[in-house]
Amino acid sequence: MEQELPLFPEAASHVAPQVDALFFAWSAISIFFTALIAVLILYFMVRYRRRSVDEVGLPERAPNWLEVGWSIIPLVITLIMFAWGARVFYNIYRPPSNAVEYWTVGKQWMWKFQHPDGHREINTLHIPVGQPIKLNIQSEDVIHSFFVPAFRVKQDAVPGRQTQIFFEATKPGVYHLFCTEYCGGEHSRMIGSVIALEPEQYEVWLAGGPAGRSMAESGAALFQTLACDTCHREEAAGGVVARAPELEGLYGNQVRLMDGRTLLADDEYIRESILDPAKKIVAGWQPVMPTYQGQVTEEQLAQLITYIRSLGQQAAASDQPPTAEPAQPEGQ
Amino acid sequence: MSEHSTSRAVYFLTFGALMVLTAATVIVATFDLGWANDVVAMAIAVTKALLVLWFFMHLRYSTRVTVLTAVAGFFWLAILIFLTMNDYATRETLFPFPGK
Amino acid sequence: MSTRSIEPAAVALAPGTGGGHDHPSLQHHFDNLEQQKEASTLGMWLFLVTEIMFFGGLFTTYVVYRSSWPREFMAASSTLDWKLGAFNTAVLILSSLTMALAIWAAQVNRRKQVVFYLIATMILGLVFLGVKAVEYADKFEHHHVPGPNFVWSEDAHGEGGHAAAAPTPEQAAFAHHVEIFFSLYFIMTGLHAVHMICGIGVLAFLLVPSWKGRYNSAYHNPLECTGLYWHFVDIVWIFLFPLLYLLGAHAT
Amino acid sequence: MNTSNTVPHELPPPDDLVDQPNYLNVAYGLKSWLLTRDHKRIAILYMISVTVFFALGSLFALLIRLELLTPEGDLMQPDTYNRVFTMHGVVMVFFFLIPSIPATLGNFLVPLMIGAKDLAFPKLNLASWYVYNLGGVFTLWAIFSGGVDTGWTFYTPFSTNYSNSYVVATALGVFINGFSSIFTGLNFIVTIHRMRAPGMTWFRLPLFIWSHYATSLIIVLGTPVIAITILMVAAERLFGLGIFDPRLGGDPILFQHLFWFYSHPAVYIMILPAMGVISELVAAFARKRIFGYKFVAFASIAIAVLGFLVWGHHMFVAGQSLYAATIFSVLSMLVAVPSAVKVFNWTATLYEASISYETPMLYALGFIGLFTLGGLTGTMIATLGIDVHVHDTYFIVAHFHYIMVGGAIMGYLGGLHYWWPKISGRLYPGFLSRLSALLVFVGFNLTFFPQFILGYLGMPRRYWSYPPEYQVLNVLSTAGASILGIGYILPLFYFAWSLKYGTRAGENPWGAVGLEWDTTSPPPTENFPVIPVVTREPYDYTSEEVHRRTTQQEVPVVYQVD
Repeated sequence: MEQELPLFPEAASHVAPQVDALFFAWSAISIFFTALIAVLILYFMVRYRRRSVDEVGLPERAPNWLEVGWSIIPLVITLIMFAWGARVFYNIYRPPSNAVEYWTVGKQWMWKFQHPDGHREINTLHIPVGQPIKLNIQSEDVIHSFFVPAFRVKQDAVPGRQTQIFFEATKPGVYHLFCTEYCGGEHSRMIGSVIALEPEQYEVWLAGGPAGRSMAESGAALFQTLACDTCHREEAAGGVVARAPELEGLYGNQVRLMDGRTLLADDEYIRESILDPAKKIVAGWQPVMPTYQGQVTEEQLAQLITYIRSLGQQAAASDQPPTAEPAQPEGQ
Repeated sequence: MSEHSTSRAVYFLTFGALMVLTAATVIVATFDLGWANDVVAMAIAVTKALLVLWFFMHLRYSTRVTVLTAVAGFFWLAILIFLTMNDYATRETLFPFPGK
Repeated sequence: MSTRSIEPAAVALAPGTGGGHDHPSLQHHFDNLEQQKEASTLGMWLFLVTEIMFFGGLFTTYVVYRSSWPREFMAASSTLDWKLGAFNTAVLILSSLTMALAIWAAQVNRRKQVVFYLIATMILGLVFLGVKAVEYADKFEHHHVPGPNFVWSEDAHGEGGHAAAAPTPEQAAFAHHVEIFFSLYFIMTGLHAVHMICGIGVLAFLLVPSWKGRYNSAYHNPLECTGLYWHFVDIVWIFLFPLLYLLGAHAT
Repeated sequence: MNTSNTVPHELPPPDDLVDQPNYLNVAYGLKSWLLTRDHKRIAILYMISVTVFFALGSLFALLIRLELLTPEGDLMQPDTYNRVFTMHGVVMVFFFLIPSIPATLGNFLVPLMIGAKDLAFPKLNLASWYVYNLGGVFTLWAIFSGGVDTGWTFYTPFSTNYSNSYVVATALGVFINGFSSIFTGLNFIVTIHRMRAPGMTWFRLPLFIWSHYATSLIIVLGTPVIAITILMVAAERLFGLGIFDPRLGGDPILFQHLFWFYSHPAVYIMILPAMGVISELVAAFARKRIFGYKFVAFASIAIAVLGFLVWGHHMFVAGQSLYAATIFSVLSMLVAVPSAVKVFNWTATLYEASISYETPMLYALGFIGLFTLGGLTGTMIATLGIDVHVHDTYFIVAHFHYIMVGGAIMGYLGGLHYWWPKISGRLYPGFLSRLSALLVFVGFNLTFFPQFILGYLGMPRRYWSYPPEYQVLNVLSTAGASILGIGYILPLFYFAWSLKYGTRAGENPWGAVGLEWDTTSPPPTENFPVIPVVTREPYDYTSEEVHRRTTQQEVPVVYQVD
């Protein structure tokens, strides 16, 4: 639901209302004191404006209690707010015993998730509402940061260590997931979404996704969730340099490999490129594709192959010249 | 710094003390006292540093501001080390934060 | 000393300061030599505070990593030759003595002795650097220099040796932590050596004016400040020696 | 805005005012400027260098704001954007905000205000300018050969292992620039301790001197730590060492500890001089002694000392232990108190004062308002519960721009407008300067207040593209940035114009109290014909002698109403 101009984020986790309350209290204090200073200044400016060239201000008369007063009061206020903030902080970082463990690994420009039952996802995380979740966070390369604004939680993924965050979704919905620690080239595209589902829907989703869709459609959905499209996509999308060959019109055509051999792009070639991409690299491309071995079930593999085969026929149908020759990527 | 100068004897005495302390720290290091080794080594090193500061570097005759500057330097180093170690020492102990 | 084109017409010294003839080394913006001496001493001490914090960053790194991996640091330190370290410490302390005597000699107006002690300090500094060169050569030979060709095998223990069987993950981690010790060793002692070289350079710079007798009981600021710097470099080594060399002494 | 109610009357500039020997006309030619040891000339050299870097940094800022007009970045590639915001950070933080007030106004005024002929180490002062430019050359070379894309914070392991941009060159530039900061700080401390005029006790020092003393303490104690940290990053990149490399067991969080140990006190290096300027402006244009002088003076020292204990609030979510985060949060609350004391005292000074509305006063009043909001949001961010949500979002960007742009730059411009007659001997046009002050105030708020909202909405920092629902607030912010840009360009013109056509400013155009107003403007090379002996309290507007000076003195036309 794209609001035209949202001014406040949704509160969709157990800790969100507490953080919001703390934030409103502090905002109120800030606005009060800023307004107090502004009003005082404006009043003094008018009341004590200089009336003649040689007028000077009267010497100060106020006793010291005023000075002590506005040292103690700010100190008391800040310490109270500190205590309140610390309590909210510990609510965020101390998971209850019944929390279910999920894992995530931040890798340069994608999040890889794993559910307690081994189910894997990339860039999207499906979670049941009302279930406390302890997310163990790791990083494969640089420092990333797992941030879901709607849950008001954030935790850096530090390479070489495992850090942890705890949250419990309270409202079903699709919420933004951001990486908030600068991590290089496509830091701003290392985003995704956390999808909170009612517990029953979550079970259905876990069971293999919604039934009744054609193999190609399921393949297309899988193509998205596995983030294949982050690399395999047309050149023009957002001007980002393509990192992998286009799949439109691939199926059924000749493909020239790095080692000079050319072969037919058939089911077997696609299956192998998914499970063990490094074996056959298309000429002119870098071997950056991660393996999906163990991430896709046999059935999902079949769905993906039918989807890519459908891409091939569409291209032939709209007699787009099959681009067997991969575009030469500029030096990265 | 007032115009009088330290007599040579004081310098030689300080030199002697420093050599003795160096020998002492080496000898103590050959015994395995566990964590006490570090404490003793640092105690000796600090003593030697104070000797150098007080006699060789003429803090003995320096103005109050100069002495304060020297003390402030080492104190700020202590702030850096203490507060950084405050993080590392409590990574896993006090609050079971997800350490290793 | 800056001779400026326009001498201000009426330079009335602030009342109460020693007027009369100005000492040739008195700079125009100071009232008297005493003020100039205190200013330069305080300035030097402030520079030493920046040096304390500069080395402080390295000592903090050392403390943090040593508290994380005491065993690895002890094993790595045992490959250092603490006898050479002790000898170097003695050399530096002796150079501190000669430096202090150089200033003493200036205060009692014995310019020949000032030059003698300055040269002695420089020679001791060069001896120290020579010993460091020997130690570094040994590290290169044993492949203990951190970087791509760093080799550390648990059993070889100091001989460096050839590539043993593929190290277990624990041994690999152990070797990595040892490599970090050597990174710290090289940066700390390297930085200290660079400060020694600068110190020797400044001492050399002082030789000619000292020979000309410019530094006497009334004016010896440059000597005093160089002395402060030299003693500081000595203090840094006083802390480096036990922290780097004496960790593994009882292990051998 | 009613113009000042002083009676403007045209006065032909007395002839002797024209060719009186002062530090500007004592010698001409490049050599007399490039080899000068006069703290006033070095201040002007710094003013030129600092303005050049400010222009460069502002150019990067404009590029960032243009890029963020659209959710899907259309102006540049993501990699270019990463380099643009990094260079904006590096140039603004290290080459403008840290040196701006101390190196220009501080260099010019510290000797003048304490009655000294020059700083303690004039040659070191000139070396400071050369070292600053050398550091600048390294950074400019890095910028023009491709720039660095690590963010101005150089976080490892990205900066050491994964970035293939000019990290070592920029690091070297910042390392060298650090020494120019150390030289200035060291010079100030020794000068303030050793070279005060007779009678100038510590509590007769103007608050400008107190704040520069506190700033210099931070510079001397903090800068070396970032020097060694950056050296370690450079060593790791050049020699393959592994101090912060997680693959070797190194801890990237240790880099953050060492980096922020300096970089948080660095933000106090940037704001304390501006506070000093504001104390001078409020006292001068309210013609009244600053309320609670001693409290404001010691507040500067308190900020300097406490500023070193709080750096951990930058790392609440970085993987630091909960216990350490709690300790740092409490200490961060303590450091907010001296700033609150200062704001209350400035406001109390206006009570029963005689306030006039020249341009410097507008900047001062703007500063107090914006700094209050900046300081309070800072304390909000130091609260553990809120920081988890807003860390590394635009809320943080808005907070530190309120302090840096709303505070430090307003202070710098206010100070520049206040002492310009003393520096150049000329007055600038009143209406145009007030207009630019207003534009800066309005443009600033329009640029950075929407970012508070964006921040709490969750828009992360350093994003090349963002979800479409954040676009409206970003467009508002960019609009504000263009107004702010105009507000900053105007002074450049009328200051240059005033050098030739501005009416001559007498010794004391504002009728202010202070040693710098007792000498001619522009002052002679040795500052005072006779070393002054101080007998009065600072800002003592009520004494008979001062009354005579502020009234009988022929106040030349303060403003041409053009």
